[in-house]
Amino acid sequence: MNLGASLFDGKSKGRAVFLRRNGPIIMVYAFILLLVIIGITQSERFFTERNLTNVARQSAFLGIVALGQMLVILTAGIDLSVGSLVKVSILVSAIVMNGESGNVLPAIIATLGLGVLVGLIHGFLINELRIAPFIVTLASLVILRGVGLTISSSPVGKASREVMMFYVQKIGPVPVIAWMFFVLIVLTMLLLRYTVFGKYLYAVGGNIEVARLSGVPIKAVRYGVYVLCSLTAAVTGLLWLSRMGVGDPAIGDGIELQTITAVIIGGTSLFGGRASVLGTLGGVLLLGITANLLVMLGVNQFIQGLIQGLIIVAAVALYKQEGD
Amino acid sequence: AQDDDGDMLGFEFTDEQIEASPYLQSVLSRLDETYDTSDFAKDGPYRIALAAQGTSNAWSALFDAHANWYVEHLGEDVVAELLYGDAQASADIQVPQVEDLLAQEPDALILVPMGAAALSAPVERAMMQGVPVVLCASAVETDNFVTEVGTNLWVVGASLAQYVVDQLGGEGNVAFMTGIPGVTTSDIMEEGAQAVFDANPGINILDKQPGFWSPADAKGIMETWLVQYGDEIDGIWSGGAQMSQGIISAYLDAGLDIPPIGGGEWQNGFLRLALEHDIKYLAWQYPNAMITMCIDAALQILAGEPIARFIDFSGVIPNSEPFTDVEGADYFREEWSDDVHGPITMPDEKLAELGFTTMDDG
Amino acid sequence: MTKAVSGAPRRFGCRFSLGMSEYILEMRNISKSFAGVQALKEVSIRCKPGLVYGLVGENGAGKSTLMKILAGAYRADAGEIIYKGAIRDQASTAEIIDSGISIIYQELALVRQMSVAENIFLGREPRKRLGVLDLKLLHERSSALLERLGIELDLHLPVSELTIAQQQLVEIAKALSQNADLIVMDEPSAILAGSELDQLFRIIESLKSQGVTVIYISHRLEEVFRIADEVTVLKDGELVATRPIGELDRATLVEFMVGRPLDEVFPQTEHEQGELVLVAEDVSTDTILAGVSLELYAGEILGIAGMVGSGRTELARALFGADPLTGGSVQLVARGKTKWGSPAQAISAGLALVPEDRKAHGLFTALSVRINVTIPILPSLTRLGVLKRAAEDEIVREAQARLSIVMSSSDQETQFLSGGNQQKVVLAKWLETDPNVIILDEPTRGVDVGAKFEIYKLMRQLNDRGIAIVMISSELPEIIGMSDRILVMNDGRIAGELAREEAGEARIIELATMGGSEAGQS
Amino acid sequence: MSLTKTYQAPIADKRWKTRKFVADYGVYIALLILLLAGAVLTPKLYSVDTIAVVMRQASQLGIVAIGQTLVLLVAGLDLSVGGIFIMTSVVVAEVGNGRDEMVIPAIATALALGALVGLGNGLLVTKRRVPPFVATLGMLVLVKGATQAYTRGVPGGFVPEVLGIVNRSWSFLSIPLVLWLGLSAVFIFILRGTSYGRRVYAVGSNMEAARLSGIPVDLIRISVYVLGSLFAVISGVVLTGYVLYVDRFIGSGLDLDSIAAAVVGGTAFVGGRGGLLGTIAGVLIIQILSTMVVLLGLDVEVQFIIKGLVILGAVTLYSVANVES
Ligand SMILES: Nc1ncnc2c1ncn2[C@@H]1O[C@H](COP(=O)(O)OP(=O)(O)OP(=O)(O)O)[C@@H](O)[C@H]1O
Ligand SMILES: Nc1ncnc2c1ncn2[C@@H]1O[C@H](COP(=O)(O)OP(=O)(O)OP(=O)(O)O)[C@@H](O)[C@H]1O
Ligand SMILES: [Mg+2]
Ligand SMILES: [Mg+2]
Repeated sequence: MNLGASLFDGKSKGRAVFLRRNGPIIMVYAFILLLVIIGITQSERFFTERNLTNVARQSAFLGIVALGQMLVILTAGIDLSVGSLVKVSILVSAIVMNGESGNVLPAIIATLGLGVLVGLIHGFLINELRIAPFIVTLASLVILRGVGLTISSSPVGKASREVMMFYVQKIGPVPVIAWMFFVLIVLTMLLLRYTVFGKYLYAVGGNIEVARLSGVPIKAVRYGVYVLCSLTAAVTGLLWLSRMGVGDPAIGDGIELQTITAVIIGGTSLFGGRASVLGTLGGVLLLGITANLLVMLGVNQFIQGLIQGLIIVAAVALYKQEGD
Repeated sequence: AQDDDGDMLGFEFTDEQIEASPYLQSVLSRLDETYDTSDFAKDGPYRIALAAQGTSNAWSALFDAHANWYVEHLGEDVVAELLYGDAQASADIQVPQVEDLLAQEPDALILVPMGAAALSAPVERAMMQGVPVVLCASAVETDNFVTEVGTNLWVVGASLAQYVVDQLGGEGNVAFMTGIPGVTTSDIMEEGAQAVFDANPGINILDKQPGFWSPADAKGIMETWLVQYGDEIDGIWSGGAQMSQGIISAYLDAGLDIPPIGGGEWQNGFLRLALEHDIKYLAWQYPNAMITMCIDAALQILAGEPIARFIDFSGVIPNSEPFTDVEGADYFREEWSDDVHGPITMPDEKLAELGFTTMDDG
Repeated sequence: MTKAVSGAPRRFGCRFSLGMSEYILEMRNISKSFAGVQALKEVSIRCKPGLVYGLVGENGAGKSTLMKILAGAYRADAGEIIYKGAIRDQASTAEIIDSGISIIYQELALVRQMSVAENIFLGREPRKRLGVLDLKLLHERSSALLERLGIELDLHLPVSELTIAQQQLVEIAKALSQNADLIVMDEPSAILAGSELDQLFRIIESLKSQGVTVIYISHRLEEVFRIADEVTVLKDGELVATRPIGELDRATLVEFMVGRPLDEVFPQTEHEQGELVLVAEDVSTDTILAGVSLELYAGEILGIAGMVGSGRTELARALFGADPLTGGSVQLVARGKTKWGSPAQAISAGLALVPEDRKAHGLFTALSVRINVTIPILPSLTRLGVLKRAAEDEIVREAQARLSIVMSSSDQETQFLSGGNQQKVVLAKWLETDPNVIILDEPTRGVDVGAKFEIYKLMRQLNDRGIAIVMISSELPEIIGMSDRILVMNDGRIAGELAREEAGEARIIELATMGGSEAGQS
Repeated sequence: MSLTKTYQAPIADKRWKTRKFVADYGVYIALLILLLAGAVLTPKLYSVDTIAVVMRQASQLGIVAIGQTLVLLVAGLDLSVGGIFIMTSVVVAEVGNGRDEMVIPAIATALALGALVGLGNGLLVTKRRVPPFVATLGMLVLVKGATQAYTRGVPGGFVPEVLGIVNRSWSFLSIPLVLWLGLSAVFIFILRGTSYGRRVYAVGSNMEAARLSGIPVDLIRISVYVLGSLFAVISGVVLTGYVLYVDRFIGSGLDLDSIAAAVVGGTAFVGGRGGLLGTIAGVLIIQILSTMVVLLGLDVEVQFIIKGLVILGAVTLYSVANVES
């Protein structure tokens, strides 16, 4: 007799699985659609090219870090330090660049190098000292904030002319920064779907012990993913420099919470092993469009916080999450 | 008693001090500059964007209330629409918000910058887009804006320090509590104060810590200072009224005599405490009513009239000069709730409507 | 070593060219202790290529630990491992897999969120340049492998969607995919039944004929006699004996394991059929159960047999209120309490469920034995919510004695107990609730012979007290030996009921495996 | 056949004993080291006045950390406490409005609202299965937003003077300290000696097993979130009395500090492990550190860095002690 004779038919389950896994994403995009409809009907300036490109560019600032955050969360980790790292990256890049075109490359290298370093330190503490990612990056959040203040408590450095222009450059009607975000989205999808590293992220997040016993190089995977996440923060620091022209330590606090919110709204599980790039994009857009609409519609300032809170709670609560 | 402290801009700078402070240079140079606004001239009614600090505390709530009241007061044929951005006191939120506001193509932008550097580029982009920018209450790094309405914060910090020095007769120990490190307003006041203390060798700064403009943080630090230095502290410099409240509270708990405080504001709660406990202080002012001047400035620009590049509210808004405990009682208003910052230029009913007076519930 | 993933299905006979030793593996004087417990004390074993080695011993004897040391999952405190003629230094699990050792762990080792194919080749994915996956090759290889093993599964399905038994099959496929020279199987049969088991043995035979060494751990001694060439017995972390299978009979082997002779007869009690206690009518759930009806009488054991995935566990959970019913009802006749919708209500109505997956559903692994045992009866141990410590101590002591739980103290965390002892803790916990209906889902899974017969006796003692027992088991001898009546499940339905007298392995398997249309009519 | 059998005697293993010792008492060792360092660097730390101040300030963190520990024990997390502080301070001022006799109603109102927030957290986490991190983060934004919408940015009223009592010390004793230690003692007992405590640990350790054992899992989790919020309200009341003023930024930072204190004290993120004795030490470490920074006149940025390093250091102790498992 065949071993499989008594097994249920796997195919029919496929559709249920699809719905279960993609429910949050469908929900988020439905939500976004609703907001867009509200925007179009209630404000004549919402659906203009100008505002849409504006929203697209703004989304990149949250979105790029959210992609890094999503990868870390996929491995059942978390990175609370991204906000502070964005802050330090802005300062470092501004100081190194110091307004000179010739310093752009050194500044980029220094900033990305900083990202790599911070990621490696996270990896080290998590891998070698076996400290929970939450704690490692919580400590790192506090320490990097201190480092930022030590570097400078007031605005320093300066972006070069080209870097400042980069912010407003467009390819077609779309800002370069939005293109960058788009390219990173595609790359992340490819990474998750078609590379061994991507699969290892799932394995480590799904069951780290099993991954270890199966010979997955879990340390390397975790070093890698924390470096990637810190790199997205460093890149965002550079983008902020281009946005502001100077290094201002006032920027960066709270980004970690926003990215985590966006990632979770998008259906990625905080328990690890499950992630969705499109979902994360949806989460980012939902937060971005909400903020944009609050300004566009001139919503009474006193209830803005309430509305934001309601939207976040509704977004995470409407779809019953799969518990572990 | 300190009549010479009354007029802040009468503060004497040394050349070195000016040289050391880009802020001072910028303010002093802009004082006698005017901006040719003819490019911005257009017919009303106007759509004006206001990127405000937002509903983060009573000061900014009253700021917004003044703005709304004043726009209403001017009428729809002057300002057709006031586009509003609530930055929740955060530069991170404000930068994209300014972008959102500019996407609506307003006729002018009034900005209460939440970070001098962070908002510089957005300000430049607004100007590039042809939207004139009025900075309200604080400055940005770039010079590319039309005008700033505010006061010389360096001088504010310096005057408060000078008050402490004078009270101590030039000799004694000072505890130095700054606001939030990295926030421009706080940093510049600190810079001015430090310059004065540096110029007085008899002054010994015991310790300098940030109180984060929070009564709780200020009180926590003051408590520790008190157990460490006790009555060695001869004078206190404080960067804000909320912190002064925390400081006073720590003294009251410890049962020690309160030394003179350079630092307070026309904030009703602070005045109440100070009056009750007979505290010597110098208060500076940062009236939220200055938004009316900012709106006036925007209208002046849109009318194409030349405008001064630095507009000091001190003396323009009634009762907005610094004052000391000697006049304190004249400023205190029994019916206001604790967190009202004076002076108020809108009608009393408005204030009551917003729940800022406590007359009805006794 | 070449990378394990080479295109060829197996690499045969390329090994002993070194000619250094006739043993492919020698583990010498291995010692290991955990959290203050000495799990292994100077244990030595040797294995030749192409033979099957049985490794047996009571729960907690150290079998799994020894194998985990071999697989690199644990590091030994002392001793050395000589593999293929060379002393093996500390190596990573990946290196050990590459060197030709693969292991099927006692606890399933799969990533639930990943697909069947991804799990099989986890850590050894076929890849193109730059770390890009070769998805085509991955699926080709996995489907070839599953086909060869006669397993029919959707390769793209996440493992979480499979039953435990199906997962075990994936686990076996994964171990075989590594083309190992030495395969360790730690209780692979615990959740396999009937023909699946035969299939497993066929696989082992073929491995053996290909010169692969197999180390086989099981508590089912008949399996050991069936396939092992040599048997090693561990007891309390020490080696008791290593004997060729020919020199052993069951009684001697059991004596080695338990340390004394053991009478292995299923305990029986004679009794009349008691009163009707529980009636289930047309019970259906949204997974697999479709109209199951049964009656349960006081003092009897109702055995439930069936193939993997036939819905036995689902039935147990449905009876216990752990899963919502989509149709039908479960009623308890005796206590007047007729319906319940949650385990809490079921428990207060007098039901108990000893679940199949003890790690996920039975134990609080991070908590002490004490807390585990007393958790369902806290209200009776408290006055105004405050615990009566002495009463609790007494209960834990009694439970330990009654089930011979091996532990260092009642405050030991249950994660540090061996599998069998963990099972006893779960049993102890449910016995404390003094139920009148106990549902036992695979109660002796992973339990050693000695303890197994203790559990059987216990079941009969419970019967004598009038307690009705539902026993789900994949071990046919156990089902036949213990049940008063047997229900055979097939595809979420009852395929037939057999009285003890008419039950035989062949009849049960027939009912369990016949096509869906015939099911439910016999 | 006899059912009894000789039990395997635990064989003492020195290495393991040291590890267990470190895991169990690490945080107290760390505290001791800090106190010794304090004796050398900042002897002022040992004056009765300083102790009184440190203890009063520690209580603000300590009380909310009790709730945070409970929530962590059921594998949860509560980020909403920051919002609750603000809400509490507003409610105390609005309801109390400077009238001492209204203090009790004011606190009662705050407690009721706090319980509601906790209920919201609990329902999101249990009924909608939202991960606690996000559920409580959402509630944080919501509570802040609601407070703002209610006050229209302007909290009215005054904090009743009588609340200033929290600032009084009798030698080193004060009301917040007594509250903190008293509540800690009560909850240490509840966790160890009552069925509720057992259930909290059981739920944190394995939710499905707990459900199958008849524990009302959702109820326990919801109750823990409610308790967490109630403790945040009590901390909020103490803080409000501390500043005697409605402050929008009241207690900022205490939310993360409360998590840090619990974790430094040995309560695990995965739930089911740890307890309040460790949290007390964790709170003291954090508070003494920040006091020492001021006593030493160090810059605030140094304080950030030191705090981060101490968290890492303490947690490393546990992880090193637990390498094997
Ligand atoms: N990770 C661990 N931490 C602490 N103790 C452990 C650990 N793993 C095993 N032990 C202890 O080591 C001893 C041997 O356990 P092991 O799992 O090897 O037994 P086993 O022979 O496989 O038993 P079973 O037949 O029940 O699976 C037991 O006493 C167990 O409590
Ligand atoms: N059509 C189906 N839809 C969803 N799940 C199914 C379906 N068919 C089977 N299953 C899964 O199969 C399992 C039912 O088999 P169950 O595990 O109860 O069988 P069993 O007879 O107890 O076998 P064993 O305990 O040996 O695994 C359930 O866990 C369920 O998840
Ligand atoms: Mg085992
Ligand atoms: Mg089953």
